[in-house]
Amino acid sequence: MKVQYKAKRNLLQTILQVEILQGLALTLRKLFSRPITRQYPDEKPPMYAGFRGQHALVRDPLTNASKCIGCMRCATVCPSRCIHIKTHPGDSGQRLIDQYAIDVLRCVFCGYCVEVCPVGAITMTEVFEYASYDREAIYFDQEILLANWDRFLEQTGYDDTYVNPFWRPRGTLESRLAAAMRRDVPADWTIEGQFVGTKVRQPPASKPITDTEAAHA
Amino acid sequence: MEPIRIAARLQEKFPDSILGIIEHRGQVTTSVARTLIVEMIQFLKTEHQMNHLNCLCGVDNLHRTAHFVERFEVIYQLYSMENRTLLRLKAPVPETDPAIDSICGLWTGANWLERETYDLFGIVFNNHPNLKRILTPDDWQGHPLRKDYALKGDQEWSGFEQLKEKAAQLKQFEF
Amino acid sequence: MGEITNNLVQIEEGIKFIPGASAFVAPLNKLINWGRAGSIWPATFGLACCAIEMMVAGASTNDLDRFGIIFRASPRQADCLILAGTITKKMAPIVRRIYDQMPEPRYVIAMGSCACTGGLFDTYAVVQGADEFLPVDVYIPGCPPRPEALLEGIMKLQEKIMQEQGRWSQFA
Amino acid sequence: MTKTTTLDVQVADGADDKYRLKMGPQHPATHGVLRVDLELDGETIDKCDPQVGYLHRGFEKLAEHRTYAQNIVLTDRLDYIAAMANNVGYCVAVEKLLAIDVPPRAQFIRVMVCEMARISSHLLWLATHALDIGAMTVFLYCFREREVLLELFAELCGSRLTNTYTRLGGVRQDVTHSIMLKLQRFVDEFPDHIAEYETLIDTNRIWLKRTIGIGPISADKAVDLCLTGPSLRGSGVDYDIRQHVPYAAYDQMDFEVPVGETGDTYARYRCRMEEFRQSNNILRQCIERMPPGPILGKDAPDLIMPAKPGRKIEFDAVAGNALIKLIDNRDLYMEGDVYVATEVPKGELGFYFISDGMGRPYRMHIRSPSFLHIGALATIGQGVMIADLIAIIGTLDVVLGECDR
Amino acid sequence: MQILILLLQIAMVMAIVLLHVAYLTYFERKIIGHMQVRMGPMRVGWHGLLQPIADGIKSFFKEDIIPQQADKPLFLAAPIICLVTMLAALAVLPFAEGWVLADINIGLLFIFAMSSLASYGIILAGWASNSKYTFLGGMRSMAQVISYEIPMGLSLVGVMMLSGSLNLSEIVAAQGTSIFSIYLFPQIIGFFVFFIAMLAETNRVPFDLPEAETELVSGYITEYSGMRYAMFFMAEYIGMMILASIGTVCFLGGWNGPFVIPFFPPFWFILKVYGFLFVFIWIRATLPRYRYDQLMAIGWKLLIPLALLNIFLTGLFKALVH
Repeated sequence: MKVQYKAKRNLLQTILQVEILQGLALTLRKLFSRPITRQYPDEKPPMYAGFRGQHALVRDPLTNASKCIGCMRCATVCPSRCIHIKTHPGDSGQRLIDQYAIDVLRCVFCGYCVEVCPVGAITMTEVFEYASYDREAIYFDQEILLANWDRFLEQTGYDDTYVNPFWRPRGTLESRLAAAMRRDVPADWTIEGQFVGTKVRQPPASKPITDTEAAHA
Repeated sequence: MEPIRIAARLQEKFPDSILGIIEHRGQVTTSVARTLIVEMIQFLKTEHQMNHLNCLCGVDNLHRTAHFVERFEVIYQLYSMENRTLLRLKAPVPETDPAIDSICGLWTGANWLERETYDLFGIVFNNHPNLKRILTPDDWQGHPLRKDYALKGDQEWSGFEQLKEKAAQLKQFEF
Repeated sequence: MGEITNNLVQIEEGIKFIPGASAFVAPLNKLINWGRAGSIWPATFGLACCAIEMMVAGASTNDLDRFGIIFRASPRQADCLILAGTITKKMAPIVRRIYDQMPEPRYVIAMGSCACTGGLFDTYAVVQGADEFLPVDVYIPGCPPRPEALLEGIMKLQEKIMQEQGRWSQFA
Repeated sequence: MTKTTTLDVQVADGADDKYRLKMGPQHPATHGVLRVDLELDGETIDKCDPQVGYLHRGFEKLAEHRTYAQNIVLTDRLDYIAAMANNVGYCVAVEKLLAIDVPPRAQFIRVMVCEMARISSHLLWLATHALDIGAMTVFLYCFREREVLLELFAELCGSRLTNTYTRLGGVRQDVTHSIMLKLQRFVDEFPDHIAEYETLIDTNRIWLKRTIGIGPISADKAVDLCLTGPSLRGSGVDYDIRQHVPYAAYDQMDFEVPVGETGDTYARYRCRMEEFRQSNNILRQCIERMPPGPILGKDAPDLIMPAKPGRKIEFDAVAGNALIKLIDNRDLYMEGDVYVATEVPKGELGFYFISDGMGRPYRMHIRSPSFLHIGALATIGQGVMIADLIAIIGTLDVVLGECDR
Repeated sequence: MQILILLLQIAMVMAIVLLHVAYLTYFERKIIGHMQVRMGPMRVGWHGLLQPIADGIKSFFKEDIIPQQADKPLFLAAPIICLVTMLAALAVLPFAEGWVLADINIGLLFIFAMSSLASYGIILAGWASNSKYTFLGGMRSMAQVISYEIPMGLSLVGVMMLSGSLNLSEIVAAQGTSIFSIYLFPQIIGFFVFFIAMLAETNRVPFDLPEAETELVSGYITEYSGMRYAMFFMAEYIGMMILASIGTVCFLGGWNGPFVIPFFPPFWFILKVYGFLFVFIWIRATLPRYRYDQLMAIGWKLLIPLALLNIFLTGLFKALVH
């Protein structure tokens, strides 16, 4: 396919500067249109479930401590090698965590650690505002990571039933997966459901999909 | 024409220079001796319309256990836009004399690819118009993509050492 | 704008403005800090991925101009160096040179993992953290940080500027 | 083809009357950290010598020390403007090397995100190209639309720019209904926005004067310089990997490849503007024909890959009272080498892999379009003026992350 | 006593003009921002109203760098030359009937002389900084000013012929008694030439080559920092206002308006100047930039012939009427 050029302007158009006036008209029209600016500190950007922001260790509501079982999968998969875990064996064969630290300034926020965690112990929250004046403050150890989780629940209003859409450890038994991840592909994803047409069609009224639900699907 | 047939034609034309033809995953690799590389590519380019040079890169075989002849290899990836065929040439280059003829005369674009290979592997391209380092600084030590070069580098680049010294000196003037 | 007391408009804590007259009543220190915090001009200087998010921060959706931030091409007119991206060893002397060309007071924001620590690229060619050769004021984590995270970093920098004492460049 | 000796010129510091200007690496118009050493005669460029490497991060070396799955993260940072396209290109190559099947729904999603990445990359190109020529409003209008796409990426995979979206054998996350609806709205509105940009620049006499006849590259010359992508097609060579060697689901898509004639800056500009419309069409087809099914193949490898064949990765841990054993011992690595190229927005992105049977690539070479495009600058940039050089850099559409690797 | 009053007047004019400069930058950012569907300054003061003051304070207390290689006296003098000549040109502008500091007979020529002198400041800045970008910027500026001074002068010859005077107040007065009461319609070609030359003289888009950001970093001001940079900035904006004023005086009828505003005679004058400034900003938000040689070609090959044609037609008109 050869690209088409628009017709050359004729003499009258040249003298009257038609195309320049068209451009000027466009900018003038925009002058009176609504700015799309989001006034950041007052208006927060829309966040979606599964945004890869600040790290947190999920606080187990039963034990009030981390869910981490020290399997080292996150530390193994991390491409930038920023997760440092030290464990020692406990009485009944389990591993007890001595140190769980994330060097966040080295992290590349790929979310692999969230994805491979077999028990959903680590998550990446929707918090992204944690700039700091020094490097040490953004080196998260276990305490800070748990505190991040509390802060995240407080800020976003989730409760303990929060499920990160990227918790999907492979190789784990199906029965160990969180309930939200065991669902099949929803019925909306048939071919007919795909066809949205030339105009925007609203989601089917019978089964409205909320954002978080859709993201978990 | 099938790439394997093109490789066969190449073998007819240059019987002594072909070291082997391998097909893997539908892609044909022809190992060739480095002596006649320019003529061979010229032949492919003119006779078989292999007019697009996809890629030119080096390989260091130091840690490989099988399938290699010499320490280094230069890979030429040719493609014919008319016939939609892909052919790979592989020219082994010995460690003692890491040199091969430049194909800058065939593709002007090969110039930078060869400079890059020289920079990262230390393979010299004969008759290259301007063979000097391209990605690393001019006074860099070593060739980073060689297998015996550590990931973190063997030694600090002198320019960066100087910079750190300078930064330490200037620190006293800060508020 | 703050409350109006005795015909003075309080702009920030300690800075008062007489409406209708171009005069300020303020401790000079506060006033200068207020001016500096209100017009941070970063140098147009992008290194890698984060530079794209920096451009987004300057574009319509987030609009750095709201904070009085406009990018200056020449480091001589810039107040702030946003290190947006990976600093390689080949680039490091140039980054330092740009920093040296900037007039005091000058600030450095390290944006993103690569500028802060080298991030993913723990290799022969990458500087492991801009603070090896530059004094960094604010670290912004993220790879790359959201544009809003950059804005938050800049607001952190503004807070820092507001607390400064006697950094008066040519009089110091 | 004659041998060109002028491509790289030793600029000697002699006592002649040449005016030497080192443009960059910190320069508003060099799109990052490109440096161009110029030798000027007035404002006309006598010799143009681009210098790269200021963003050389050691990708290829690093890739040899990470597993195939971990290297997906690296590809985001190659061409960070269209990270999705790089992810797809990388995964297509590795899947060919390791013989992994991809389910059809994942193929369609890949095409979809590729085209979204293409639009967002071209938008950034148009923005910076227009800014280089001085039209600053186009810059902000382009970013307005780009923002929509980036937010869609954020909803899809949790990150705006460095997506890490594809997986070996599929993609990470299924598209949701809300994403589809938003994309549909974008696809419906986008032609109006293209018309908006064209109102501002397409027929503007200043724009025409600055682009028509500037930096012309003939078809032969373009092939000789190893240009690819829209920069090549602007010269009239019909070479698009999406049609030559279809990957993902491109063979099921109905689209045309815009090809220019004159090979000047304006032709390249028109080609990309036309690609906006074609990509928009492909997106529309994706929305309408997206098949159901799984998004990750049955034999897709885990993210944690064993470093050696036959070696088991065992993680055992006790959670509560149950013992979890996590084992991945499938043997999928074999020796051999492949070269697979994909059409990213900038041109032909090729990955050349040599596998020696380990979980890590023995050698990964990245054939990046920008590297060759900048290399071509030395030839194209001769005899033009400084302002033209900037227009040419803009229209070759280079990104330094990909060039220097 | 008279001198004191005059000094007071001068101080007043300068204060008003400098305030205008400050807020012109603000409105430029605001208007361009809204044209680009964003907001412009919002957070320094209410809707960013204190933004120019913050910028000013910051620039004033910024370190003043003089490059080691620079020619120090010239480097220091250049911004002062620019600013002083621009301020001097203010003296002859009639804001309203009798509202003029120095009502001299050759007002128009004086303004031309001053704006040409200002370009010396730019050239010196480019040369004295001893940097390659500033040098190129200075050269571009020199060529541009020479090329555009001529069509601009020629375009105003028509106005002089019609009004028969070089005194700006008299030009306005003569316009008031002419057929359309403004010279825009009889001098439409002259106005076109003047307008383009005006954009070029003030280094505005699409002729902002001397400081083309994407080509020459910041052009001739690349090496200036802090207050000296602000001086150039002020000079540029005062230049814009002066040329807008000349346009108003020579083509749009100065302070004359459809009806008389009591107590504030310069109302119409100021309104028209604001209109001009808005168009400046509007064009900046819309158009790309010309190339250096194309700019020269327009100046010499298009504008000068057009201006000469205008003079010829005006002369013909005059000869026919009398």
